[in-house]
Amino acid sequence: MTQFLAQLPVLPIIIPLIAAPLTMLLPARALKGRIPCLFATLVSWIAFAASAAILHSVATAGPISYHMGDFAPPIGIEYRIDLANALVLTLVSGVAALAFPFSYASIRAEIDDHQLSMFYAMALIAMVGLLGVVITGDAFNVFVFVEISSLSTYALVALGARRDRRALTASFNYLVMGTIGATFFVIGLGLLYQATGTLNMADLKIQLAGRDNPMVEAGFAFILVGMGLKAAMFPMHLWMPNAYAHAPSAVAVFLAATSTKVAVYVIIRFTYTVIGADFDFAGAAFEYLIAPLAVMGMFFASIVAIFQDNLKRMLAYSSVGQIGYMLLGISFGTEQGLAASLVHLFNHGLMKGALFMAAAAVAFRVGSETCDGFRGLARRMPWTAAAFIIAALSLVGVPGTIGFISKWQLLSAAFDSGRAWAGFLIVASSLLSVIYMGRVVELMTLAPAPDASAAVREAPLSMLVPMAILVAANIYFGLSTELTVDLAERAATSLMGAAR
Amino acid sequence: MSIEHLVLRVVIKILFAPILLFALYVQFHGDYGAGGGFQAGVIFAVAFILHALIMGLDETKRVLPAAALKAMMVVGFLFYAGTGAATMLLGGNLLGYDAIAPNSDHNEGQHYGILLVEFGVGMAVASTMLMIFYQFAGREPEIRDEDW
Amino acid sequence: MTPGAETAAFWSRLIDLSLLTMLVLVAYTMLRSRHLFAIVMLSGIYSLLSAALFVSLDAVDVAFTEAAVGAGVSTVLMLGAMLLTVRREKTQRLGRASLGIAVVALVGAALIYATTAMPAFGDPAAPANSYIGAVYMERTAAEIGVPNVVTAVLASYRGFDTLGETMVIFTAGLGVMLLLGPGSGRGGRSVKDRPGKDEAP
Amino acid sequence: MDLLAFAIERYNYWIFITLMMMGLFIVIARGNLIKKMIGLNVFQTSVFIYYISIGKIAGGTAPIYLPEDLKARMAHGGDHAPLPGKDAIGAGAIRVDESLHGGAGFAGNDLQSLAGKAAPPEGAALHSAPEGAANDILAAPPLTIEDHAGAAGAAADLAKAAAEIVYSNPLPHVLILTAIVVGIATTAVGLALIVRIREAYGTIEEDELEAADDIAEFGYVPSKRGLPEQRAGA
Repeated sequence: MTQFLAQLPVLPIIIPLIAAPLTMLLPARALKGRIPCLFATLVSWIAFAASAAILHSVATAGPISYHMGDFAPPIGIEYRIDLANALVLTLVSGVAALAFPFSYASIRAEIDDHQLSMFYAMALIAMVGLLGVVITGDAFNVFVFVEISSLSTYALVALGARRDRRALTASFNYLVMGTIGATFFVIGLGLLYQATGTLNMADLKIQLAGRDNPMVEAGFAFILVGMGLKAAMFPMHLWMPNAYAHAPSAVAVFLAATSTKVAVYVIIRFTYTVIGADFDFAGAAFEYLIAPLAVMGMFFASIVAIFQDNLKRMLAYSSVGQIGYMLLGISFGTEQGLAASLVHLFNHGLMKGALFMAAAAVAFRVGSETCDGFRGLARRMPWTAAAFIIAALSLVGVPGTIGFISKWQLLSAAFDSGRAWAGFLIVASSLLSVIYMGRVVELMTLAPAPDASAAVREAPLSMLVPMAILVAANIYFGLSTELTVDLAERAATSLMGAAR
Repeated sequence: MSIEHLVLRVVIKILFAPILLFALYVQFHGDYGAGGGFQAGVIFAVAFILHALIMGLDETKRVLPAAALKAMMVVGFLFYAGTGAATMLLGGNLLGYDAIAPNSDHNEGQHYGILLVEFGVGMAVASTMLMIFYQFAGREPEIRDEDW
Repeated sequence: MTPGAETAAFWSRLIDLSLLTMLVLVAYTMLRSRHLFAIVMLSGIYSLLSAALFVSLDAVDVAFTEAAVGAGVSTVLMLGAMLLTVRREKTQRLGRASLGIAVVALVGAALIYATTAMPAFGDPAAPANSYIGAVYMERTAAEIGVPNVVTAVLASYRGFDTLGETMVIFTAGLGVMLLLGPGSGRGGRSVKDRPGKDEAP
Repeated sequence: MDLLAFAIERYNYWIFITLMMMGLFIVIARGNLIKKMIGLNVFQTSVFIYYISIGKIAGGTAPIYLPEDLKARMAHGGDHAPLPGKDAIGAGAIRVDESLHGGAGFAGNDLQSLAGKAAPPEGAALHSAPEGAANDILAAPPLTIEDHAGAAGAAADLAKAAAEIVYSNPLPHVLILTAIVVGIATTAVGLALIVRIREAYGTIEEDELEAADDIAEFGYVPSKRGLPEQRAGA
């Protein structure tokens, strides 16, 4: 048992990593394709249990270091888990644990039966890639797992081609932008490696101390741009709306809730654990470059979202805006701002997951992804409509939901750091989200249902239950902030402490 | 059958075995010189790709069916990951090969570990590369004349 | 440095320089040409040239891999894809070139700025060469016991990266199977968001 | 001629930057999807050249031990205690004390002395001492191979053997082997996508693809984004 616990940090990675290839060999068409789905669900639950155990262990007893191959860092690869990792780890595996059972109904409708086991193998790989990025303490290992998650994501997005060929071009654009981003990241790592001779993040920090030179500055810039591309940071977001809109619905649920958040996490990790606060250029980059771009993203993307007809694309544009909130919070350069960003990162994953799940359920039953499909939904699919409305309220930031918590955190961080302007901008752009969300909610509740309404049934239980759990999380964490806010504050303190 | 094809067929028949032998050499000589599992896997795949280019894909698929390749991809990867898991079960950390032979003076654990892992890489790479080639070659072209 | 070593160093720099020059020429030709077959062949040559450069830079394992992958597998795949698609590139709309020039100028400037602080080429005291890399060189004999240090680092010290790398190649195989294999269907369905003028609703 | 020396030391950095930029330009400015993939390849390959350049040591040889050198090193390495930085088997998860500076908890800093050479002037300038707790670790008497190798004479032999042969840095090579694999994996998936795009749209030119998607979305091609033929006709 002690042996088992000692190996805990690596379990959420190695178990899905071994399970994913095995999934490929499972029979795809027996039992209506249930076997690969059930297997993948089970694996994701194990990964979630391990992640939750790690979070508990880190929260109660402090950060963990795990040495791959029994070589101590910086010689070997290290898993270094503190609260920030553990929180994102739990988010990713938690969303996956809900997305896998959720996917069963819609994926069977959207892809060919022959492909089911390959699909679930690929989805597990995507999950493992994201988890691996979050958990590692080695800079180059980040790149390897970023590529695992990216490659699997390209293929998963392209599977939407059975419904709409635009999934192919969306996937290809994503591939080109993603590869450029990853290569920028590698260039940045190369510059940092050349300046220090090491790849371990904590060791990079030690080696870089007091060594401000053009190599380090350029290296940080390349890492920021590379991960900014992956995070769909404002001017580099063009790949994302189409990729999410045309991907199979269940894939969009998982990606929207996790993928960009992980990239934001990597930005936080490199900013604080690797570069640290003792470099003026890092602070200046956030103050004069990232913050303005974040604000522009908040407004531009929200305005574009208002005019979208495709619901998934509207939600994707909304995500671009929400990424802006997170980056804005980081750019404050205060513990409070960082904590607010981490809280919003976690909360936004939960609300976007719920919204995309509702959209997927509507696409599954009504067969439409445009706003028209939502007409009169409150009468046709009441549970789904209720889930969507609660998640939408959360996105807008109504008290009692997680959206309120994270916006409140961001606002107080803005005012406390003397950036009243940022506070007003956050409120103003929230009003924009009222417009685009309100439009859909109005269609759902007030508009009459189209004639064919008799044929539409409520979504199946396999969809409703995961959706309900996510919505419940939206409310639970909105009322009880112990887990998210307290942990995020402690995570921010330790990140900032390590940076100083 | 035209005479050029005959020449090519004879050449590939003569070359096929030496290429595979070379792949094996690269596979197991990686500790000593340049090369290793990845390079060996690629060479192994190239031998079969040449075979397919000259003898036709169907012929190659008779020798090495796609279903077998699929299994090889999985087994190759699991060789690697399984070695890592085995070291965990033997009391080491993930991929801590010393746990394979804990009392060895001459790093036997490391030797076995590297051998197993490189074999896994070779198998996974060879089968994956070949599988990718099968998929491209098996797709029927629908090319229009004006595109030439 | 002895005179002999100095001459050797001079020749090695000369070989590097000529290989790099050829690489630039090949890349420029690829940029200009519209004949896809020629470009694919040139990209094979590009890989071979960089493999030669890697040998000159003492990276024999990398050279071997680059030659096998870049000039071999990659070229075969490119040709395969070309056979399934088109042979010539068409002219594209204007304006994209200016975006390209702007991005490239910005990125290039950032990199050139970074080079001002870089240690000299081949400097054994550079941080990169005197820290972890040197540690691997120092310890492999005792700790791993294989002559090829690259193999030792690849499979043991950083074995987990290589596990990830194997997963990457596996993912690519699986991805291609999903895209082109059984059940993938041909192309994809074209769906209209709104009925267009040019076709029936 | 300091400037000339400066330039000569960096020429290959500048050349591969040129290569990198050419690759990136092809990706951004060219509309044919296959050409984009080739541009990506050129871009990535140039980054490989950069990494390998980092690891080059003047007068060095490939990082494969020469037989006699290996014999000399193995003779002293057979029965030693674990080297610093080598864990006992199965150390498992280890708690990190955060009161120590960031990553100062591990033995990393012992390693600088292990690299087997006194810091030369340029190196010293770059390795300006870190502040705070890390500094104390650097100041502590470093662990060296001698502590573990047993006999002092053996260590001298080892140092001598190491001094005679200069090997290049193996770490960038390993990183680039991984990156090459990632590159071919991306190429394979990208090309598979291109094949599917061609089947679905009948073209792999970005302009025509965008036009087709615009028609699907808006029912017409926005005038600003017209195809070359259409612009020529207008």
